[in-house]
Amino acid sequence: MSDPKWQPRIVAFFCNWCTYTAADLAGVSRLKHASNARVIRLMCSGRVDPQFILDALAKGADGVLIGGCHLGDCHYGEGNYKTLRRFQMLQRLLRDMGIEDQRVRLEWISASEGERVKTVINDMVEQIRALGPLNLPQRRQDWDREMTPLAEAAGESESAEQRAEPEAAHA
Amino acid sequence: MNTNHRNGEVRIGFYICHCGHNIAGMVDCPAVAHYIAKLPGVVVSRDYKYMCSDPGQELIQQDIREHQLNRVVVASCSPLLHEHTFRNAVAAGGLNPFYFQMVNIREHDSWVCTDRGEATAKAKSLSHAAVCRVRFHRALETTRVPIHPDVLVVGGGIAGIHAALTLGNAGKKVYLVERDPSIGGHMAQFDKTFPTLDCAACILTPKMSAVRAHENITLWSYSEVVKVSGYVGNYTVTVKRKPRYVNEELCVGCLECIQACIYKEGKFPDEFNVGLSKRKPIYIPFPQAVPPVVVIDPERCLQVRTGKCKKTCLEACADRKAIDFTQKEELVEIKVGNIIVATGFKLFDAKRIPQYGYGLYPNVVTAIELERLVNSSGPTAGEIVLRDGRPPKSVGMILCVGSRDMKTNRWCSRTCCMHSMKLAQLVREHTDADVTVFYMDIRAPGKGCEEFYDKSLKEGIQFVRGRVAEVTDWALAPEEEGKLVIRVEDTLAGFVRRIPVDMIVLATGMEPQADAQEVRRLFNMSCGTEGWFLEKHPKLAPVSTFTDGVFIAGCCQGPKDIPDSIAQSGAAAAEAMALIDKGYIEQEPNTAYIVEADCSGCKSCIPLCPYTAISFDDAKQKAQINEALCKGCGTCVAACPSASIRQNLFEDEEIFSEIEGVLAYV
Amino acid sequence: MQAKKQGLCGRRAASNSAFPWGDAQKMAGLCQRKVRLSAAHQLSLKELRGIIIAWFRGGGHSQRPRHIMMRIERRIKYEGDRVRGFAKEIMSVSGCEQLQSCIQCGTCSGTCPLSIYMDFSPRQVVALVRADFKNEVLRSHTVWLCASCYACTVECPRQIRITDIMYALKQRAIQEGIYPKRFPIAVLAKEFYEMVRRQGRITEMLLVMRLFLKTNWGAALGSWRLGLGVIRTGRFGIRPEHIERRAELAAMLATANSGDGKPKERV
Amino acid sequence: MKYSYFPGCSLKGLGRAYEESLLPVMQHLGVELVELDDWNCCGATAYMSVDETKAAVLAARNLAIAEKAGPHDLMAPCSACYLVLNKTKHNIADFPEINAAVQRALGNANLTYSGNVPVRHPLDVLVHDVGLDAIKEKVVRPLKGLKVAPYYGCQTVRPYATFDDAWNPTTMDRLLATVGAEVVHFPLKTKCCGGSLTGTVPEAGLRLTYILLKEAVRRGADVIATACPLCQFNLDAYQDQINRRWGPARIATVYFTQLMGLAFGLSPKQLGLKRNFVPMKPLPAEPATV
Repeated sequence: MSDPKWQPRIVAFFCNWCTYTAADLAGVSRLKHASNARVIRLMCSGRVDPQFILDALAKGADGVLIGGCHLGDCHYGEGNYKTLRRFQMLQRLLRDMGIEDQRVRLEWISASEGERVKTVINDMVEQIRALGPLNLPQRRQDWDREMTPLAEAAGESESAEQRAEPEAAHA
Repeated sequence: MNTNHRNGEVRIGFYICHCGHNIAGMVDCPAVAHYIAKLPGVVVSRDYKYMCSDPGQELIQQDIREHQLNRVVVASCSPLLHEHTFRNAVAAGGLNPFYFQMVNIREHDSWVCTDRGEATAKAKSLSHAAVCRVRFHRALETTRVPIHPDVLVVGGGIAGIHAALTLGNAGKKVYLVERDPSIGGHMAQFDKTFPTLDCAACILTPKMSAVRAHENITLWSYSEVVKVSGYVGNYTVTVKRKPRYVNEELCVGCLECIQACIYKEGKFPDEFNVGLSKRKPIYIPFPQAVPPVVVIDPERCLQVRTGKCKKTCLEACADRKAIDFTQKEELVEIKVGNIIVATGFKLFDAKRIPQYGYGLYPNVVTAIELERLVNSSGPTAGEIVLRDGRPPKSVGMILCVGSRDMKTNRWCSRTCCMHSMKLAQLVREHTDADVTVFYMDIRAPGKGCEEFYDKSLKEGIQFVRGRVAEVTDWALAPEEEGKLVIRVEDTLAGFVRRIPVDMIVLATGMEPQADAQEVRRLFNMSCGTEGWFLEKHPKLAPVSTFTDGVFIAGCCQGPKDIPDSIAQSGAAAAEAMALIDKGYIEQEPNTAYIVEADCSGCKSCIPLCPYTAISFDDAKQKAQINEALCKGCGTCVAACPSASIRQNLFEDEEIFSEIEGVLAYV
Repeated sequence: MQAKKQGLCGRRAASNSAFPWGDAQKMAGLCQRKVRLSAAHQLSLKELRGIIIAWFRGGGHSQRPRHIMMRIERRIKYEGDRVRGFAKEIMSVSGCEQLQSCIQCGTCSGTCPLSIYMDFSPRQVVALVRADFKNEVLRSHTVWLCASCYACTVECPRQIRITDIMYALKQRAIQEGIYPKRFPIAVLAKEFYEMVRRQGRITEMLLVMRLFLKTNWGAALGSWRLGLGVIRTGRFGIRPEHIERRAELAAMLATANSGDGKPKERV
Repeated sequence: MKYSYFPGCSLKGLGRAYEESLLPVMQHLGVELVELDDWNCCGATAYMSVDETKAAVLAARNLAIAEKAGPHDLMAPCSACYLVLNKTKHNIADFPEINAAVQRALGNANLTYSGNVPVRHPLDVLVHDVGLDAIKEKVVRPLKGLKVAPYYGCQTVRPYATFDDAWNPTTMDRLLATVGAEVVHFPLKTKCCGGSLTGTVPEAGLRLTYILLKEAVRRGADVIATACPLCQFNLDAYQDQINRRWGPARIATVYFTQLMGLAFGLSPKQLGLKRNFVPMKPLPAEPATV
């Protein structure tokens, strides 16, 4: 289906207090796992702007993982509830765009759950491997290529109409 | 301060740390340095054995000077470990410390990867991201917040007592809050302590009295913390003071009211004697209780429950008027700068392992029950007897009951081996019973503990290595008639044995308190998967939590013995004092701020802030952020529809460039 | 003790290392000549004589010689005695993964109702498997005494499925053909297997009869009373039970055979 | 209430009294049992000793047939069958390689199995689905004064059963108490009876049976109630041999369903009680009817 050398590329946004620490713990405990996730540290999962996720996908990520404290355990009280709300809305949007649910994942991982970091990342890598590359940048180019002549044609007919209009008005 | 802004040009220095073999063993560090060197803006790119060492830090400083660097990126361990170190190094080099970015290629990369190629690729990608990000960094200043000098200690066991005394002796004001009517905790129930066999009461009660007498310690027993708000240096705590129906100031502990109670005999299980004796509705937890004040059990007292009692206790108290049935629950609010949580543990319920017959066979007891039996002020005045009053001729002690067992608790409770050996010696001292200890592994690593094990062996205590399979009362051999029979594989001898005994003692393990989760939420701490409170770092910050200004001590952090609990509570007190004596804390400048020109005044950010740091300026029709209140979570930043809220250290362009960076390397 | 184990438990000692105390040379010769009573009961002539004498003296069922022969045996194990990869092989069987986390506490042996008859206790079997002592484990009769009561599996504090490990070992012993040929438990398993494979169902009385035929005529005769009882209580069903769609079952089992790539048809 | 019914080989053979009592009792309670079409042997313990994949396939055929039969739970009264069917269900769910082998084999016979057949024990069904109150209503002849030792055996409650505790199960206790019997405290209720070892290694197997019998007698029981055909056979048929070896320990062993049937007023003959080696004594204070 795809290049055998292809590896899923996952951008992960981890909150400083729980999931980032859990990922550190996974390291300290030498819990080997797939190397595909690239972690970006934020203070709270509440800082995850949906734009970050869309941007990551647009720039070539095959999946995005968001990690925060368990509900009720947020270092800042309830930042993760806000994340959850945004996430659910975003997922609807992504579904409409034809992006599979498994590609964007929200996980609650507390500071002590190093093991869970390992299983979640491994699991996600496998799922995305099964889905294949998302390849949005390439697809966008394809869309652009399809769209450009259409747009041009539309533009031409529009200008033709515009040209025609005054005459009609006069008529 | 030199900002090295030559015409606004960004000059980045990149350093990758080998961390000895830790990183270099899995990541090709020179290759990463080579790759980063070619990125735009990178002036120096080096790999070095130990970046955190003095020469490593000097290398950065030297390069800042020589190459006029104005940005620094270090790829090494977790920023939670060394971000501070390198920021200081950058500052010492004459640059604002926030022109620095750290890349975690040890915990997140070399330690979790199995393939050198993949690990190197990941290091390149993460470093690339940092190099992209750092060019957007700006000079920032930290702010200082003053610290309230008072401390709250939660839990009046030996750990809490010691922490309170340490702080009090250093002249700090301490509130010690204990849920039970008396402080003392589990240690007060013990008879002797291992491995020295000194009397627990003799060493504990002086400390308890000292707490009561201490001018700097406010002791609130029979009270609970119900609400905590604020942050390090400035916590506001609400304490619920339960009515004990006895005025603590007026009661002198004469106990005449107990004599006078209309219940002529004790009727209700005595908590202190773990139900082995009975108490009245008005009682004193134990003779040395602190405060030495009686308490009325509201669920048992006729007057409190029905209001229809002759109130003989009131008569006995007479003029002192210490008994007060009108007492109501009280909420008190206090301000403290630091909190030490020392809420302790609970014992495993032996009924959860029905094979051992606890609750079914009367002569199966727990270690704490035996502890009360052997204590001279206990229910049998120090006589070790079976339920029918006979002295036991043989005693079996089963270790690891509710410890090292995946079906119940998987951890080792650490103290049961020593505790059981201590009890075994006490049984030998008090009776002429044969004692057999059934163990999986004897763990006696503490000071003097191995010697204690040796002493137990020499005193003729039998040790059988094997986890007991079951305790039954059915006999297969004549000598088993009327006895409890232990079936166990003697793993060292290599066969299954049936051993009849009169009494069985279960060394029940330690568990997190039943309400550990609520307490954890109250103080904004984390729990490990087992439910023990989680320390910030298992080695380097063993009494700190992820919430600054909240410290943990004693068994609430994990099972430990008395010396370890005391050591920890001393450490927690010292950590609190370090903050108090510094007088202020430096806040990470990761606060949010508003670009007023862009703010549309939609107010969507205002309800999002958990610290009410955002307000609305009606005159300007713009939102405002009080940076002193902002804790930097960034939730409002993500929510602002006009992107007018921004966050220091986590600016949108910084994160977008980081995303671009991690995806740049294929 | 040692002699009893040697004789009655059927664990073969390296014969050149077995010496009786006393007339060493002569006895060494005798010990080499084993009399095969059954695979489970390998006795030296001397032991056999002891049993016969004991029997006539009124020893009854005990089957033990009166005097205890003290034989010494080389107990050391060399690295060459291990079969590398055996532990890994067993751990790869579904349900046996937990084997590694055994802490040798002995709960399995303590709960096992049959451990009192075993040459190696279940705990020791786990230790032997983990250390790759394949020959010792498969020759042990512990696995054949397991009655699948699952007490060990339920009680194990490390949640090791010991019963499943026993099954895995039984399978391997049968595959390798090192189970005692006339040991009735293994034979029962095989006969049961065959009957189900052919008929789809078990007819208990036929199974029992086949078992006796293959193992022990004497036992069949000794159980006449039991047999009569079964007939008397109307539980005797000699009509062979079978399912209707035997071909369907055969096809299914054949698939299971070829599918997983493991050699299975050595039974 | 309707259930698929998997009798198993024993209930057609040595344990036929179990079926003979189970069916009328269930009918009496309005529980409909539909025998599984062309069921095959579950494989028992022996099959797993030879080949685990085939053992799984063998049992899975029954599960697949049950799934085809409709959305009813599958009742397996024999505890070996109950265990093996449950174990197979778990193994198929837990281990992809077993699932793959099973699906391939089932496919060969145009069968499918998606994992949706709950396997239930009659004790579970009676206590949790039918309910003790409904059972109590049907009792016409309470077993007053009859002391029963409830004996569950190994495989009814271990290791997959979720309907009762593995160490101290109580469903049968409660059931028997509901029909008026006096349940004696029997701590050996889940100890092994020796299983097939009574036949293959009698000195080991029979001793276990003996301990059970002796302890039941010692605790004053009139009768042992079982839920497993093999347990019943071991406890019942070998008493001669046991008594010769270790001394007297004579007590009748019956199926719990037989006791329920008696309480419902069904005749001993109808319930297969005549099939016992050691006959059950007439109910106390019961005029010798029937």
